[in-house]
Amino acid sequence: MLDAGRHPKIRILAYSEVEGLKGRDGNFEIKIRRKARYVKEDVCNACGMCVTKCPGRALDAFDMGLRKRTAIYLYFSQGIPAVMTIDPEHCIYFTKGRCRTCEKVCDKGAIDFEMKARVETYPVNAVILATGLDILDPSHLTHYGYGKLKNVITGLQYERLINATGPTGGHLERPSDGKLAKKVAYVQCVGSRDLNNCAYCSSVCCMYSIKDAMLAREHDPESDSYIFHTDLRNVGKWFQKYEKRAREEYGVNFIRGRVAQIEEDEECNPIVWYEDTRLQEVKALKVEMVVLATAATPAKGARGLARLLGVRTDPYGFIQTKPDEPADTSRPGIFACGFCKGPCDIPEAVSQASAAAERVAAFISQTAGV
Amino acid sequence: MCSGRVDPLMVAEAFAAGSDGVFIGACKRGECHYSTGNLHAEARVELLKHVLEAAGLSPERVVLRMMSSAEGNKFVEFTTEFQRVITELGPLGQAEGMDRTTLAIKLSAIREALGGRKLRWVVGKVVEFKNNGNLYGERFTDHEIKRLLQEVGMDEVRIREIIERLKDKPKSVKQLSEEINAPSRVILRQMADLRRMGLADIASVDGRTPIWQLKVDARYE
Amino acid sequence: MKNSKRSSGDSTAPRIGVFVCNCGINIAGFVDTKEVAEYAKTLPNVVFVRENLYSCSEAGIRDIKQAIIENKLERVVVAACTPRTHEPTFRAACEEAGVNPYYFEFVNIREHCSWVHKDSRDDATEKAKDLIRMGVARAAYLEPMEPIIGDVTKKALVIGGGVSGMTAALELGSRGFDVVLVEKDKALGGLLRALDEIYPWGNKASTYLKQLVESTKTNTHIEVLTSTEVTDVTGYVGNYDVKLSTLEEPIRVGVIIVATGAVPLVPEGAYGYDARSKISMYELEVMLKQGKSPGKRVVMIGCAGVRSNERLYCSRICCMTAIKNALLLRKRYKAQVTVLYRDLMCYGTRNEEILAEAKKAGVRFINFSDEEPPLVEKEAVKVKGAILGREISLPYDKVVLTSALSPAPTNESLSRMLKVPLDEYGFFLEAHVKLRPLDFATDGIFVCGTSRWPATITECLEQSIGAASRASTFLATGSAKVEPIVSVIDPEKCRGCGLCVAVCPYGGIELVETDQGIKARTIEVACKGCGTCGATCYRGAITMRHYTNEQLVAQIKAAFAKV
Amino acid sequence: MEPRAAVIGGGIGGIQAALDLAEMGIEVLLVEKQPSIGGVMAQLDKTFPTNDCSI
Repeated sequence: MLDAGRHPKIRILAYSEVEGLKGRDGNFEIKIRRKARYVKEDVCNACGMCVTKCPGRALDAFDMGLRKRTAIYLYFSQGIPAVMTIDPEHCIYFTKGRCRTCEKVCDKGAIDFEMKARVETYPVNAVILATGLDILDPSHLTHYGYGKLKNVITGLQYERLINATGPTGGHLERPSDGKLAKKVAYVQCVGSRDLNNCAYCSSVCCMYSIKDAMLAREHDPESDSYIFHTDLRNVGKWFQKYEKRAREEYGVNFIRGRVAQIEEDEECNPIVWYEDTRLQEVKALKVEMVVLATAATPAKGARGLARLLGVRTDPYGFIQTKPDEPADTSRPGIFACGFCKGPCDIPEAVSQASAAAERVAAFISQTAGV
Repeated sequence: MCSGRVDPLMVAEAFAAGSDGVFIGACKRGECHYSTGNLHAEARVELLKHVLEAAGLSPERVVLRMMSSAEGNKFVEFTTEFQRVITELGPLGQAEGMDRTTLAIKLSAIREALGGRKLRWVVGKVVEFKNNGNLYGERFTDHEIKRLLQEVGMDEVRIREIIERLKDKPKSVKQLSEEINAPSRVILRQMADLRRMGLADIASVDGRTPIWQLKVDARYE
Repeated sequence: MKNSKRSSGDSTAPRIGVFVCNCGINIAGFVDTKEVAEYAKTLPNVVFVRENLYSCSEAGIRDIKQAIIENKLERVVVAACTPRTHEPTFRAACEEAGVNPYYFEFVNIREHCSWVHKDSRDDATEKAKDLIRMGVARAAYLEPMEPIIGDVTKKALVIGGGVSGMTAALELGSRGFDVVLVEKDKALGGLLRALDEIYPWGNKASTYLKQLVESTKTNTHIEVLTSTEVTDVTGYVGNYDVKLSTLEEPIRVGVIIVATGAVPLVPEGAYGYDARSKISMYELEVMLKQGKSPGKRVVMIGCAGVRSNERLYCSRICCMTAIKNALLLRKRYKAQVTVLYRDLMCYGTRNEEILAEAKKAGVRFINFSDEEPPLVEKEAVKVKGAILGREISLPYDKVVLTSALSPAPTNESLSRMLKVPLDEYGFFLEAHVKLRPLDFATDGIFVCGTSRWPATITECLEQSIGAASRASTFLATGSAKVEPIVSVIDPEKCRGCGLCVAVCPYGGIELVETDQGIKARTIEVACKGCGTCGATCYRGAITMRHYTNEQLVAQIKAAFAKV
Repeated sequence: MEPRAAVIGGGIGGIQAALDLAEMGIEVLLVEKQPSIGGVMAQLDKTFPTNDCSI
């Protein structure tokens, strides 16, 4: 990430969205909407003075809504560019017409309330789509109780909880009462491999749930982890070894069976009802927190973007590529890599990214002079 | 800088400069940003521990802890623990019941030993021995490596200390054995080694006790 | 360790400037920066000290540059945050003010002081002083350096003529780079030559292969050498000299791509494998290609010889191969197919769809647990259905053992020649399993396809096109630029013992014949500056640039020398 | 004009693609809709199968 921020050939246009693409044969013009940050990117150095004084509050999207942030905020501490952004929907000045505290405390004069979004166009020879993923909001899968039972969270929320820079400083404090969760269930295939939601396999949940369970044990060796799964699809390099380590060194419990229903007791402890398919019995397990391995989907807006760029998507909304030309989309000059073209893990995404870059270079060398 | 860059001599230098303990942080096994540097560091710390012990200093004064850059909590835990151990031990030398002159001699012996050819060869080869085996393809277990480092470490420190102590004047085996606090048969064996290497000879005989001296141009690599 | 160079009072003593950053309140809120700055003035060689509100801001940088010029500073110490983010900025500032960028020393008083000692301003302040004293001590011994640039021969070697190797070669060839493609067999094609239909493309492997071989052979930039093996490799990124079994003279290439593939495991000893009525999936594939039917009743058993203690990996593609062939047997021969599995590895979108298709077509799937594997008897396979909870007997004409891809036996010798590692199973081990899947730690050598790990053909294509990209980053510019933080070996002191060569993880040191005998020499473009060699040499012959003994010892001594 | 490509999405995939292109001498516009690049990977604590940090 840092390398990209530093490279003289890379220009980062953050807080920006693509609005259109014209042209063909390697002569494109891309239209990019630069949203207004209300903070001058070249002046702000993210000292954080404004944050200490800002009265506005909003749920922090980076921390998956697990804590509140101020209306002027740093998206995340190591982000690039490392500059503040004002969220106009929660800024007191934008909503109520008075405040501008940040402007007063910023001794560098980085705040600019007059800033307007602007649309810029750039000539480009090729485009790579790498819009990544979002996770399915599991609220409508009511049997899991997400949104209703406080101690049922998603995998990505868990990542923030257990992260030292996250809202709890890396402690597994459960949302209902802040108590450290010692007994945690990890439920697989929430919305994935489910004909009514995402019929496909999200490919990464088995492994990240194992990782999550191991991290919980690392934080607290007294804790218990239960992974409810069907097929454990640990197909990548060293994944089987990892699973074995989880079983043998970390004592993670693996239970083969789909979870039917999650309820809670009066202390907000989730009770997981499941069918143990090995024993053909319906059972219940009381835990202190449940982590749902929710399906990963194409990023919000990816389908719209694909339409805008004129590239085909598959029925799930992933960018379509041919099996024998895996980096090429349906439109010449536009390439794709990573999760936007189908579920994949990090090394696959990285390999695909290099492949897309290669195809761009080949495309440019072939269309040069056209 | 990789933990593989940490020369055992630098650790010795730190002790000489007044440090009571040295903590080395390294990448986890298999995650070294420079491939295998951390394994070399690990072997060197193992050796350092034996060398400290051979000199009568607590081996707990040097540790290597492995962690990833994401494990700030571990770093805190490790360093706090180390600080506690060192505080409990007390100042270098003093805690081990040594006066300043003895400590200085011991530290010089350690420095010479760590910079010498033998220990550097052995510790340089340890990682290879562990992974690929020696010239004959025999792999060494952790236990065997530990024994090896212990033996050569102990030997080298003694030899270096004998040399240090013979520098000011010739001495008998008995004298050396008392000063170094090691059995006289061990010292005798090492004197024989020193003579074989052409580093020392008998200066005179006091009654029936030979008095040993260093050869003028002797240089032990 | 010698430790004498320039000290204060000396007429040649360097003029050091110290800048203490407040970082707004980030540092100044927890460290008494004024006191720290005052203290810095008392340190040896320090001729100038300034506090900055934000050193990294444009104003801060301007201020530093001006101070360097006005005070004729020769060394610059900035006490601020982490070098990871701002070291390049400050180095650039030094350079613009006429000071070599390696005369810059960064001291981190944010992470190391204000952040970790939030609760004690005094301690944080004292530690900041200690760290600055150490930084200043080291700065006096810093040396100027220039970046090292090596030439790259604009030619690639691709080892392995299977689908991955051909694709990588074609990709590079199509961009105008010369490629030598070597294949140890008589013909190109690798494993694909034995396959019937390619999953999930639905077309014949032979058709696809024919096209691919044709394009490879007709590409004017690609030289194909079949029945050829690599016998020796020397050199480093940009200039590898490679001996091939069919050429007299070694060839010189700039980069190397390893695409040697994998081999199908013969499931010897698993489930009564006999290559007749109990065959491997690979053997079924060959039968299907020849148009032979395995019979009406086929039982496939998953994970034969893998995912066991002996071979603790999942070969990724076998479940899907089984499902593809099960469907094919249903369609082509109306066979009754039962797939016995532990876990069905139908990851992603298409795989899950094909699994559904197979179920719809009447392929039977029965889960078994690894504690109770199926029993292959003379007439039937007996299995306890783990989900059904009862034992089933499945009469068969053929039992097909779904077995893994295993590493090619030639990997070991190749890994030695290229000085790149294998993992514990014998697959090639990339530089970083997640972030650098196609690179080796050694610059200029790349890996793709099943020599790295089992993969589908599409995945192999992604990797080989990707590896071509990685390789072309060197070929496109024709040069390899490296930081000058490399080791330097003094031939006077070196005795050519070779210990440094043995410990270097990058093949970055070579032994050369000189007038004074055999000596070690650093290959600068291959050196990554880890310093392991320097800490190993018993002759003190190796200097690790920018982290020299003098610099580090000065820093260590300063740590314990309170002024 | 120097060859130029746009990479849409500043997660791990976009960043790697941008770096490869830049190393080949192709100018890159890296477009990210969030206030800074990093993507989902930046949100992860550690990543399998080596459990090292993700940034």
